[in-house]
Amino acid sequence: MTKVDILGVELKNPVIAASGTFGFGREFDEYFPIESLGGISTKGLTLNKRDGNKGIRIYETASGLMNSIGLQNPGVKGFIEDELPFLESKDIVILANLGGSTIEEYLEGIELLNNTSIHFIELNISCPNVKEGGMAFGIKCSSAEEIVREAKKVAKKPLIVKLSPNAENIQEMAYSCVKAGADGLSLVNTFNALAVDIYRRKPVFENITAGLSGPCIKPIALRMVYEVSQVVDVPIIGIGGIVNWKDAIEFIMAGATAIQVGSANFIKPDIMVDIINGIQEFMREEGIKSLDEIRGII
Amino acid sequence: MTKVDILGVELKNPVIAASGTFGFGREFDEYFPIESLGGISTKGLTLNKRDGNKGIRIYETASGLMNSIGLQNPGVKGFIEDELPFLESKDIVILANLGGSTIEEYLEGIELLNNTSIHFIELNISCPNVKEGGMAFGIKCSSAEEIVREAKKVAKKPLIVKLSPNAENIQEMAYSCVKAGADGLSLVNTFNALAVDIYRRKPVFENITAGLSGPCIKPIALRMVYEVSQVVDVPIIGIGGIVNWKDAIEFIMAGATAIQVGSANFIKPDIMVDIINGIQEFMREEGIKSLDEIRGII
Amino acid sequence: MKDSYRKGIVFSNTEISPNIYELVLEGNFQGIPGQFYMLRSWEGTDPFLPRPLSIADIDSGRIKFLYEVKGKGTHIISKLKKGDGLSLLGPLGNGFDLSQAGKIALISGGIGIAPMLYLAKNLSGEIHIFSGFRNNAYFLDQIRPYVKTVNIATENGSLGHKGLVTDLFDPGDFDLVYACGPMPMIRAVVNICKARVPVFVSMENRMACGIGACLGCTIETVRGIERVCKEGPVFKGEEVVFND
Amino acid sequence: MKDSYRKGIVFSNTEISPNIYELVLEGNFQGIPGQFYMLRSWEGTDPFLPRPLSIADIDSGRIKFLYEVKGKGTHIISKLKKGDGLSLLGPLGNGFDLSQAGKIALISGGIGIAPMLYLAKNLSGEIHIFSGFRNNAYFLDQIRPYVKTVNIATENGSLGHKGLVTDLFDPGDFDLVYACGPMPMIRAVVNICKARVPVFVSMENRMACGIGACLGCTIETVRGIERVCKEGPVFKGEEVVFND
Ligand SMILES: Cc1cc2nc3c(=O)[nH]c(=O)nc-3n(C[C@H](O)[C@H](O)[C@H](O)COP(=O)(O)OP(=O)(O)OC[C@H]3O[C@@H](n4cnc5c(N)ncnc54)[C@H](O)[C@@H]3O)c2cc1C
Ligand SMILES: Cc1cc2nc3c(=O)[nH]c(=O)nc-3n(C[C@H](O)[C@H](O)[C@H](O)COP(=O)(O)OP(=O)(O)OC[C@H]3O[C@@H](n4cnc5c(N)ncnc54)[C@H](O)[C@@H]3O)c2cc1C
Ligand SMILES: Cc1cc2nc3c(=O)[nH]c(=O)nc-3n(C[C@H](O)[C@H](O)[C@H](O)COP(=O)(O)O)c2cc1C
Ligand SMILES: Cc1cc2nc3c(=O)[nH]c(=O)nc-3n(C[C@H](O)[C@H](O)[C@H](O)COP(=O)(O)O)c2cc1C
Ligand code: FES
Ligand code: FES
Repeated sequence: MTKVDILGVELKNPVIAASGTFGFGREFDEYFPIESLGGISTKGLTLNKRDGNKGIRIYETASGLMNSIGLQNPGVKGFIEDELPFLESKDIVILANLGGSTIEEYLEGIELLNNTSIHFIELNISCPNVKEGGMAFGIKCSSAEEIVREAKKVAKKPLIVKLSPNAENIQEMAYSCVKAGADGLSLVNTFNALAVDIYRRKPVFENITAGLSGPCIKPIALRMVYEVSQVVDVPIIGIGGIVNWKDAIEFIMAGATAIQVGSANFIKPDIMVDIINGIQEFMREEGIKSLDEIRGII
Repeated sequence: MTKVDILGVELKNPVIAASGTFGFGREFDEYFPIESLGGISTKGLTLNKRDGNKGIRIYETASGLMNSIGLQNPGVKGFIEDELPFLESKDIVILANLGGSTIEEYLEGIELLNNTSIHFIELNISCPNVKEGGMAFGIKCSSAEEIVREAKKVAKKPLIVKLSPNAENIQEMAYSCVKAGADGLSLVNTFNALAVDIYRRKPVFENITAGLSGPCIKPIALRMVYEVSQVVDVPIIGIGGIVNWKDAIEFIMAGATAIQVGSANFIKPDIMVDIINGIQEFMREEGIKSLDEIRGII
Repeated sequence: MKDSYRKGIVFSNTEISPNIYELVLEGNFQGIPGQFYMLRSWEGTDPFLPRPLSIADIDSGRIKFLYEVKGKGTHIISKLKKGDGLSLLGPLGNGFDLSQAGKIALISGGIGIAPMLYLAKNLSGEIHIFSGFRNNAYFLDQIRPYVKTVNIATENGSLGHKGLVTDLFDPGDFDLVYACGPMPMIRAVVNICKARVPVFVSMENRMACGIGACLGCTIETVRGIERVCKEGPVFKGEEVVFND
Repeated sequence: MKDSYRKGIVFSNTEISPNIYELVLEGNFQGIPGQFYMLRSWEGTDPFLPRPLSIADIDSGRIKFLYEVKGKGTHIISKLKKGDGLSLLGPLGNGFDLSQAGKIALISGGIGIAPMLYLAKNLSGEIHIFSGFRNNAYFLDQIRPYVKTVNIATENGSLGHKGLVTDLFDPGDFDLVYACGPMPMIRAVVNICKARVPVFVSMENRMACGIGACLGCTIETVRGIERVCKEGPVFKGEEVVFND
């Protein structure tokens, strides 16, 4: 009943673990069988291993969270060797979230991932926590278009482009990415944000700004998903502040095919199970046979 | 000690009531002497009286609030006749917040306000809740520039332009407005946002989207104030999610000369008094003689 | 100067019917029937806004509220225990006109019964109450001493008349009607009474400030746009413009 | 499968020293000294994240935490009353190595004393505790039965040695050292013990998930970046890389 199809890949349900909030699934598999999820987006990968940022990495805000992890990850090869086998041992749809600082780095990463069992590449052009690139690609349409066009040329996996809410114009950005070859879109990544340590008289984070996520951003993220759904026809994965099944249904009614849950995983490791159950219950009560009936209905 | 100077006007302290959250001060003056404030920004005025929007006007979100009041107001003339005398009877700095749908409407409003005792015109080019204009001016630099340039030509009061966080690029927007003649800037207005009524399968608001405010937006608003302070030299009034004195100090350290408190007035009518006292206490503890010492210090 | 939020201490907080709670606070609180308070009993900013509740009764040193658990705010309030503190702003709004006499009907739907005890206690005249509920009736035992008749309707017929409370009363029998309840009921009552008997209705709307500043709680009246929290919550029935 | 958040019921929540509380919960909780739980006792999403607290003691059907009120989260927890419920995830992290024996020093700074009772109870060997406080000492009465000597330092000299706890102990006297407290103290202890006696330290960092997924709580170690919540919170002193 909750099944959804994204570009020919069937997900058991529309609930996907968001990149960077779920590791590679191992830790959570101790709390619930991660096979019950619709899918998992891996921690953001880069071609080479990264240690991530120094200083404070996590800071709480009103109904939200700022993070400056800085793409700490084992690198694409490390992922393929050490983490992918675990995920392959599970019946679960895998989105490999891929970041980078240069186009070449992205393309090399894609080539490596092409030959694996992952289902989608989620192209992260929106990470605000890496100085040398990442989000820069996600602000202006022209640079996004370029990287997506190149990525599409080499990708043998369906290409989902993850948009930044910091994009100058989210509709134009979505349109540009699709024009350049994106098979699907996911949005939003974190909002660029600031916190000040008033006693040290300095920004809390070494990079000055960091990425804001959590329920605080939901109303804005939902608006963006709705706006994007008005201008593109590719599948959209809605992300941003989802903490319960009602939030998930809002995103689907605003036009999302599936949704990702990020920060909420930190307040309850099995919260996505609750969300899946809630969606099911809602569908039963409302007599909805397939989520297609309510997608984009508003 | 807490005194600040904005364009030659002295404010007792940097705490100003934000437009639309404080009426014209009457209701709050029953709870505390509004003369203790640094200033008050009036409910958004338009040339002619407006009844505002129909349907639901207020909707709560996680650590925030969406509103679609739609600039209900007595019109500039109504304000001058019925509300201004009350404010004039108080020793308080007045910002007349002015919205509009067409340039002509703005200009006529300014002409009427020129001959009054108000201290500043706060040009609202950022109200997301009026279909026929308002925010449209605040998204693209070119249209903002045009209206500010025209406004500056007729204004005999210092002109503070209130920026929208929905602007495509907040730094370019700020720069454009100052280039066009803005004497000061205030930011941010509300974020365009969406909420869905999943049982009615419709947006909660008749206008589909509405404006998000409150602590949820603070980290983003603070980042924008900081970014703007990097590119302009005019005084900046920081707005967005301030609920306590620490928030206020963060904005000042990020570069704001003064701050406005909006939605927080709804959780405690005299919350601005607490904020003023907190700022004073902090200055005493830290040995700060004037806020100039810490403005933009980060 | 009016008081800003001040503290009340929970004396009791009892579930008197499924999902319906009676909250009694200690403290010296004022107010007339139909007025309301804004309540807040949580730290942090989620929920963000305080919650409006009508005065259900005031006695020396005690105030009572009657509330239904609907969402986050009332859920949190329902967890309060004796001795816990919470913050209150009020009394707010205009309240019912208590100067009227004669034969008076009080009409309530569901939790709209909340202000009726305090109202009945403070009216002179002959009072009859007509209360509709989904299935369980509540609070009527406390009201009974102050009224001549108690008339109940339930949607499922489990108690009293099966059907709507508006089926039960004939406006011709009364000099005055006071009503509080869900909007469809209010509208029906106003329609039935139209041109036959004066009716006062307590209106509801989402509120942010509760003191007249945000313009969030407005309704349309024959005089124009008015604020439920300031010009209301009690309006003359014929003054309210019901849009659908 | 491990348990996700489960419920604990407050048995007592007592301020044992200014701003220092002892929270006892009923329920069957597991864990070894040095491990911690994530706690959440509020509705809504502000505060957003649960708060990590070390196990202060576990007894049949009871778990104890000792905490200092720092900000929003601990403030809310401090208001809990007997009978209130809260949610807990744990036990988390690695805990102290209990297999060691000999002459052992436990060193704590401020609220870093929290895990020391449970640790002292579960160690064999001859145990001496060295505890530094700003001005008021606490929790030591409970620890006294399990240790040979109690050594106190306070910053203002109001109790015991006036100065730092590190002034008090000579690493040459011990076979093993366990330390928990603020970062400057941890660093000082590690420096003093370097190459003389093995030291285990309990590290602290801001946490989001508590289970190793978010990479928010990492520190630098000689092996590379490691997670305080997963590879820690207890690390060998010589393995931690102290920056600046
Ligand atoms: C002047 C006034 C007096 C009131 N007196 C009482 C009373 O005595 N007893 C009582 O039980 N209730 C009373 N109410 C209603 C009460 O304020 C709401 O039920 C409560 O605020 C809901 O809060 P919540 O957090 O539990 O629900 P939320 O999570 O905020 O919402 C739950 C549901 O209620 C709806 N809702 C929320 N607020 C309102 C509102 N103000 N009006 C209509 N629908 C709303 C939402 O759409 C949602 O469907 C009164 C309201 C007003 C304006
Ligand atoms: C593994 C572990 C075990 C702990 N055990 C205990 C314990 O047994 N007893 C105890 O009292 N405390 C313990 N702490 C610290 C405790 O978790 C924090 O004091 C608490 O989370 C602060 O929450 P708050 O909401 O009260 O403060 P906040 O409002 O979140 O912050 C108040 C102040 O504390 C700082 N702060 C917040 N969180 C941390 C953190 N994790 N590390 C360092 N500084 C922080 C903030 O910068 C701020 O200045 C432990 C921490 C960890 C990581
Ligand atoms: C701690 C943390 C780490 C994150 N790391 C990544 C990442 O590596 N790649 C990425 O595309 N998004 C990353 N994100 C963004 C999330 O995937 C998600 O887009 C964002 O948090 C908004 O969703 P939420 O509000 O549900 O958390 C991270 C978010 C958090 C909180
Ligand atoms: C109910 C409401 C009405 C508002 N009306 C106006 C308005 O008329 N003109 C304007 O410039 N801003 C208006 N605002 C925006 C506020 O002035 C402020 O910019 C915004 O709410 C962010 O600040 P806050 O987070 O402190 O509320 C309104 C905000 C709210 C919540
Ligand atoms: S609630 Fe703000 S005007 Fe009524
Ligand atoms: S708190 Fe998330 S990895 Fe340690």
